[in-house]
Amino acid sequence: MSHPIYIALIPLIPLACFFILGLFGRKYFSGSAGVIGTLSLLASTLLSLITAYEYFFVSGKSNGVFQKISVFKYTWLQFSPSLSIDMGILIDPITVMMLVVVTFVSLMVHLFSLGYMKGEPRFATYYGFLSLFTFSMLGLVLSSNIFQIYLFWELVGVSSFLLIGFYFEKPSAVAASKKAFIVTRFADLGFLIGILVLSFYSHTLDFGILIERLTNTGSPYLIAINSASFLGVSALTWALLLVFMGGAGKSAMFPLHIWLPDAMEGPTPVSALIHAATMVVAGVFLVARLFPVFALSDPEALQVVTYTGAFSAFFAAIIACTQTDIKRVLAYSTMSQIGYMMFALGVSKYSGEDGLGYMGSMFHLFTHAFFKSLLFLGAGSVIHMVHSNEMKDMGGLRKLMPITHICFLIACLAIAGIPPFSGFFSKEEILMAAFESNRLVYGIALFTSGLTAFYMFRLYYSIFWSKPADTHHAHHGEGTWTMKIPLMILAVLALFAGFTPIANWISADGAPIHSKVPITFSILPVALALGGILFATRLFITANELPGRIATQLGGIYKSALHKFYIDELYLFVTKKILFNLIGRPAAWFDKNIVDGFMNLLAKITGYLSDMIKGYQSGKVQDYALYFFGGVAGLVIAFIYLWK
Amino acid sequence: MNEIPLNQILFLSIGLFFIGAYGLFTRRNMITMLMSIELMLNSVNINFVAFNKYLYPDKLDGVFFSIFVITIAAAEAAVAIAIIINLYRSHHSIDVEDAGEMKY
Amino acid sequence: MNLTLFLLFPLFTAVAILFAQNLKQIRSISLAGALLQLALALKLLMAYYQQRAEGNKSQMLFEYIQNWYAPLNLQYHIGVDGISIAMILLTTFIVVAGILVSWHMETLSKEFFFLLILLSLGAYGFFISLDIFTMFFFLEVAVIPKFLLIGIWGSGKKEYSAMKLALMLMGGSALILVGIFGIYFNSHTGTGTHTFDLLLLSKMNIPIEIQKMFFPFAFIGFGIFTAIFPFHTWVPDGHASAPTAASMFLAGISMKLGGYGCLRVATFLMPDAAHAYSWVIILVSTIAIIYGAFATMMQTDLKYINAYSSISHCGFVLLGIGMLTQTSITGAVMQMVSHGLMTALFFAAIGMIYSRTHTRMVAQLGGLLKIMPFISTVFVIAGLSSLGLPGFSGFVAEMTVFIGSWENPDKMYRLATILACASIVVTAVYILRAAGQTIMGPITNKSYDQLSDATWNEKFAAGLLITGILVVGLAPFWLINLIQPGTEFIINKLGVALIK
Amino acid sequence: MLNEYLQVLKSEWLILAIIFILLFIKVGSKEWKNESLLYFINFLLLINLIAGFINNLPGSLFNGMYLSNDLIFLQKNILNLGVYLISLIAYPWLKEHKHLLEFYILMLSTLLGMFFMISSGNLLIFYLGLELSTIPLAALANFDLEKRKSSEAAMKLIISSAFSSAILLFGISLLYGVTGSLFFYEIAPAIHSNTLNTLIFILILAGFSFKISVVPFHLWTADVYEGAPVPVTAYLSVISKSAILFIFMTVLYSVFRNMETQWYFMIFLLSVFTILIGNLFAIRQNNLKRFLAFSSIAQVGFILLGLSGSSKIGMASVIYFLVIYLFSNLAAFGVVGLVSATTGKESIEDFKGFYKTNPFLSWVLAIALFSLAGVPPTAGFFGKFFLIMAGAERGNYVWIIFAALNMIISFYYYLRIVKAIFMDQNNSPIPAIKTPPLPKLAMVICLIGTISVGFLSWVYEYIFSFCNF
Repeated sequence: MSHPIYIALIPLIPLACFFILGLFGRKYFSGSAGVIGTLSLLASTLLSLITAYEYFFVSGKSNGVFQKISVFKYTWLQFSPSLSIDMGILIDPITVMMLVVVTFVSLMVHLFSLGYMKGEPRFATYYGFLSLFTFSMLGLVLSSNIFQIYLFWELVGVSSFLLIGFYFEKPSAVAASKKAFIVTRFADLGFLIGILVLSFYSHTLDFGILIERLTNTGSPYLIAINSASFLGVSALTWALLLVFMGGAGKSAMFPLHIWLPDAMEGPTPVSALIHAATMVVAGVFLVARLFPVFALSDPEALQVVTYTGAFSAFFAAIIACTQTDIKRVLAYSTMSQIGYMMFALGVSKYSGEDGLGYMGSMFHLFTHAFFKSLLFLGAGSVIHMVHSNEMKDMGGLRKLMPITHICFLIACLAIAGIPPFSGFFSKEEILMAAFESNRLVYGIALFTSGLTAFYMFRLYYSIFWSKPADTHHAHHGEGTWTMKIPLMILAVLALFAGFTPIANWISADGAPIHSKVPITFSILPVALALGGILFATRLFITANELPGRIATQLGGIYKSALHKFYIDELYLFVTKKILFNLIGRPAAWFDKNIVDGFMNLLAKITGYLSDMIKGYQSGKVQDYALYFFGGVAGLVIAFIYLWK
Repeated sequence: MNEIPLNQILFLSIGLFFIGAYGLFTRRNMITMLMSIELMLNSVNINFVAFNKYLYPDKLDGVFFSIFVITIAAAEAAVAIAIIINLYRSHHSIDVEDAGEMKY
Repeated sequence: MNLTLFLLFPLFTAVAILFAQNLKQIRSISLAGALLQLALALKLLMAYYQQRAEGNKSQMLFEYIQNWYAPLNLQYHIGVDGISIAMILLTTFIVVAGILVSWHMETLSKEFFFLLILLSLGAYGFFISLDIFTMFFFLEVAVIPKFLLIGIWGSGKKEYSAMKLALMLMGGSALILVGIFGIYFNSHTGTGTHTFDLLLLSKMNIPIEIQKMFFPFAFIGFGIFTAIFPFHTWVPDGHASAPTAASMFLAGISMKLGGYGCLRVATFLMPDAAHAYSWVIILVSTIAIIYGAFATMMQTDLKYINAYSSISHCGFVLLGIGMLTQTSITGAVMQMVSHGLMTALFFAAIGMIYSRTHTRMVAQLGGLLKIMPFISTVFVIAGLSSLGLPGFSGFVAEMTVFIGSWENPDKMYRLATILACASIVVTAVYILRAAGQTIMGPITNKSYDQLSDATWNEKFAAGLLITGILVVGLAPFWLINLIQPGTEFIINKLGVALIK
Repeated sequence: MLNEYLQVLKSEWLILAIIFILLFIKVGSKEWKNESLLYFINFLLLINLIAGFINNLPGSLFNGMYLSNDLIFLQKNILNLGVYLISLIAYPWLKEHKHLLEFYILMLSTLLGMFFMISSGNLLIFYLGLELSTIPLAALANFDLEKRKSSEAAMKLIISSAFSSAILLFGISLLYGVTGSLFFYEIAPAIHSNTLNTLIFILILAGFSFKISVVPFHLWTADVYEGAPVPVTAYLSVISKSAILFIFMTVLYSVFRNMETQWYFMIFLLSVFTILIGNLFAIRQNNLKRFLAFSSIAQVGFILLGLSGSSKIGMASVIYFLVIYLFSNLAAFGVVGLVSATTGKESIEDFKGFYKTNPFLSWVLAIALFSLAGVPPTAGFFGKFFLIMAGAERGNYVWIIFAALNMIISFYYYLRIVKAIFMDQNNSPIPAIKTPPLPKLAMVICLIGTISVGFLSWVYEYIFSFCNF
């Protein structure tokens, strides 16, 4: 079936845009860069919508199941007869969904940035980087080859590095960008080795073949990779865990999450794009992409995914309750939501109705993209007005920025999982899946959803209520229409995205799922969410000393949560003390003094020798004659007495 | 009449040779050193003549050789003494110890 | 396609330089020569593809044999395969860039450019020659120019560095000398004479104990040129003291001579020994990779950073060779090309920065991106490509090495591969550290504000190298198709050895 | 018959003729200016050099006491070339010298002696030639009559050479005793490896080693080289060394061929010491002439390595190396001589910053040194490579490795001078020197030789074709 080439255009348009803006932007398009970027992205958004329509309604399905369709394939780097990186495009439900999400959110962000970044000296560069990021993200979701995905994976990492470090004069921004890149790079190391293992045993890098070879029981490859084991764990498990490590790094799963909060140093729209909707879910996407292998051949690895996700969700939620920087709160909530998606995948099975978790995860990914980016953009316009990230500088803003206020509220309700907002539906699916397969995880998830509601509304109140607005913000105004329109669009989506029939489209095996969540099941989580909201209302709707008192009563727990459980400090210790002081410094010293010293020593020794023997050249002719004679004598001794 | 056996003559020449060498190593005076070298050369001459006389009486190579050696020794001595004289001009001494500026 | 042109062009250029009057003429002559050379190399590439397309399966193309020293059976025997063509292309690129970078070399300009050309002449000769004697000859030709370039035009403790470099490289060639004599006197042509001819030698098989005896000499000897641990200490001082162009030539070209020699002479002619000693090679190169990377983290001088990172990167070359699989060896060659380009670019950028700010200390620089955006971008690109970012040459080369190394089933080798992979994280650390402090961050020194950005020649040079990096990084298939036929013969010889 | 005497002895006649012409000029009443005289003499030497190449008649005279073949003619031509070059570079020194004629007479008589020595087929002739080539050298060494060092050098040379020749003679006398003949072709078959013959060989070897300054018989070298006038030093280090080596090869290969195992190991031992000691001393020298002395000692070690090959290739390689060595060494001595004649400076410190003032001379010296160090593209590389190759043929890799490693040390001290010339700063460098035409000619010839001989493989093949083994 011929999916026309326009799919290839979806990533290529931003790429072209990047090159144009990157090379000539500074000179020629310093003003018009934003418009160019936005329009080009609009184009690819439309294209991806067309693709989605094509796939879901026209050509995607054959005999009731959505097919994996590889649109085209081009051999880019032939390692060996069997292994090669092919640049290809693979279309399946999740790809299509991701296409829509990425292009759409990115478009919103482009639009928003028109106002937000106005007057920035490196405006063109900014849009160039945005396009670069969009390109690599799209490339990532379209990849048909595990090495291709790794390639774009790295590109995504570097463009996020560039965007976080966009304000390069700010040392904190530079540090944050470095941190983000290095931590994810470390995770990618795992991914790379995982790829090496997989490719070695399955003799291919192509997703289709790889999955096919590693899933159907009795295939020689599967047997080989299962029989090979290291430290008592089968090679397959190792490979999948290592790949998951890469995913965990990008998706900020515990303990590789530390870069995400710092990444908030970047411009807020960037956070909305990268660290809410798109890049951070790459990990989820990766696991989903390899889901058949996980589900069919290696449940153990899937267990690890489950618990990592669940713990991260809970852990992040706790921390989120204590943070005072609004963007950090959002960051931790992101981490927590992604945790949801992860364990949803974890608890899912492959085929039929048991694939509920998979579907739920994807569904949540879909909805989360909208409300979370909405939250970030909202926060963006707040910061744009207040020029601060701290809660204490805010409060009572609902009068000053009504539109933002409403949108933000909608988003909060959505994330809290209050019907009929979009978050509700996806969360229900996930909880259902968890309930069916793993009660412990279900419990954690339930509690976490309560917490979520609580800290989101803590955030909401302390921005828009608590204390009367200090008036000197008033003259700022709420920002240009280019900033408001995206908010509104996203708000609408956050409201209604929940009604999209994802279940008919996305599932692990491609066949639609018909499970309905019973109303009775929804009561408990919704009740918890409401409870959280009420508690938050009690505490934060007006400024009072109650929160402080509770904090002091919680004492240690509160304190350690405030300090993010000292994970950063731990990392700092490892890098500074161990890598630098215990390995780097000795290595440098060793090189300077031992290795190089040895070379110099040789030279010195030669010098000493020549000084030692200089006496023989005494300048007395009689000595010379004597040595001459000695030479003769020596030869005589050597060759007459010692000979043979 | 009974004549001196060859090996005794060789003893003599070798003795002479080493005496000359010893003189060369030990005497400070350059002229004396030259004389010691003459001793060594003479021991060589004795060798030649003796070998010629005892081993190869029908040929005269050895004798001729010794004559040439004597001649050349003379020439050598002449040049050497000239040099020593010139050295004396600059050093005001013919003690070999004094002519040891260049070393190491 | 007459390969001797690759010797004649530089020769004529050098002679012409001697007769030139002033800097203008000198540099334009050398640039013209270098560009001709570049064109010639591209033509060679085309001709090569054409030959292969016509189904020419022979190992070496455009061969030419001329008896030189008949009594000793030494020949002037030249010819190229994909590997040498890749190296020649690399050389031409760097030569052009190097000449452009040293466009305003006022002091003793005539000698400077003359020596540069002489150095490149040595490299070309080395890459095209198929007779070990001529190979050795050209290898040594390159030594003196290095010494003089560093010692006369260098900076810092230049005399010390120059002497150290010259002596250590001389030590390398001393070992090589022993190695190749070992090969020569154990080669038996039918007629009772010995031969230095690579192709003939590759047909014979030297007894294994002889191989075991002389392989170390040849390999370590060539290895010293490509900074094999622990004989790498000439690299940091040498590169740091050298003038920009010389650093580019050193790291870009002359370190590649070693790798090429290790592959072409040591491994290709003594396969059994290569198998026997591969674990040593792996060990040493892994140490070099890791330890070089960590040593780099501690450096404070930009040139030292790049020099140490070169040690780490050349470790990949040796690793690839030591793994003895076709993919890994191909990767090693790609890594040579890529490292040559990117390290040259890096040195060029450092040189540009140094010529303006007059310091190379990371601590004293900062915020250059605001002052000199172009140079900073070049710097960042060089950095990113050296930490193996996709789209740049480093990525494809390193990945090929990794994939190839993993094909070697030995557990310990796997471990080495994993460690080598780990180094890319450390690489990221030190590259970002350097970039973060020099390029980004607040401007440390107010006097930098009125510094100028790159001039046209610098832009051109950087542009050329970046093009090279991108062409390799974005379209690696042509390079790998170029190299693979060459490595195939080597791997076949190794395979035969394995079976025996 | 007479014609044969004329032709076979051609080279000797020519030298003799020149000597006589000079004598006549000496005794003649006409006063010559030094310059014109020098031009005239050099012209004569040039003729002599050219004449050396035309109608050479191999043959043997005095029933085998004197024999000559193509190889020997070639060797004589090499020596002629060397003498010609030396007399060219001696120009600045002799310009003011009042005993110029004596210089040439003495030098040419030593050359005559060498010719006889080279083509001797009999120990007597050999001995005569040897002495004739030694004794006048001592006088030459003393040629700066007023200099203390000069006369000291002469004294050391004459005494130690007398001693060495005494030892040599003792050996010869014993040899005569053993074999009963002085003719090489009779001695050779009569020698078998037994204790006495070993002793004889050791004594004779010592005599030769002294002349080519092999450790431990080398100690006179440095002092004499330092004290003697530069051209004489050059003569010592190039001409007399080559001559002795030529005859040494014949003696080793033909006379003592039955004792090959012994002499191989002796030469192995001596060469190892020679290379090492020469290098170690060369590192620490400050006077250029003294430095060149020690470096030449190290070179001899390499020559011995090539010599040990004892094959056609070994022979050819040694001669080839000597040709190259002649060019490079004379180039170096040319510069040193010019500088010391005009400024009297001879130490390495003085040469700091030399390049700033005298680029041409610096390049000549540098290239000469590179060639001595054996670095391509200079010819020295080929010379050394073939020497080691010839030695390696025997498969004694310990020796090869040792030599190769010592090349690093030698590389160091040659580069040290290059460094001084090109890199070191000096606020009072040697002023710019105007090179007179004759030395310039010599340097250009040497330069061309140093660079081109390596690439012109026919030179090697030409030599090779004469090597009859």
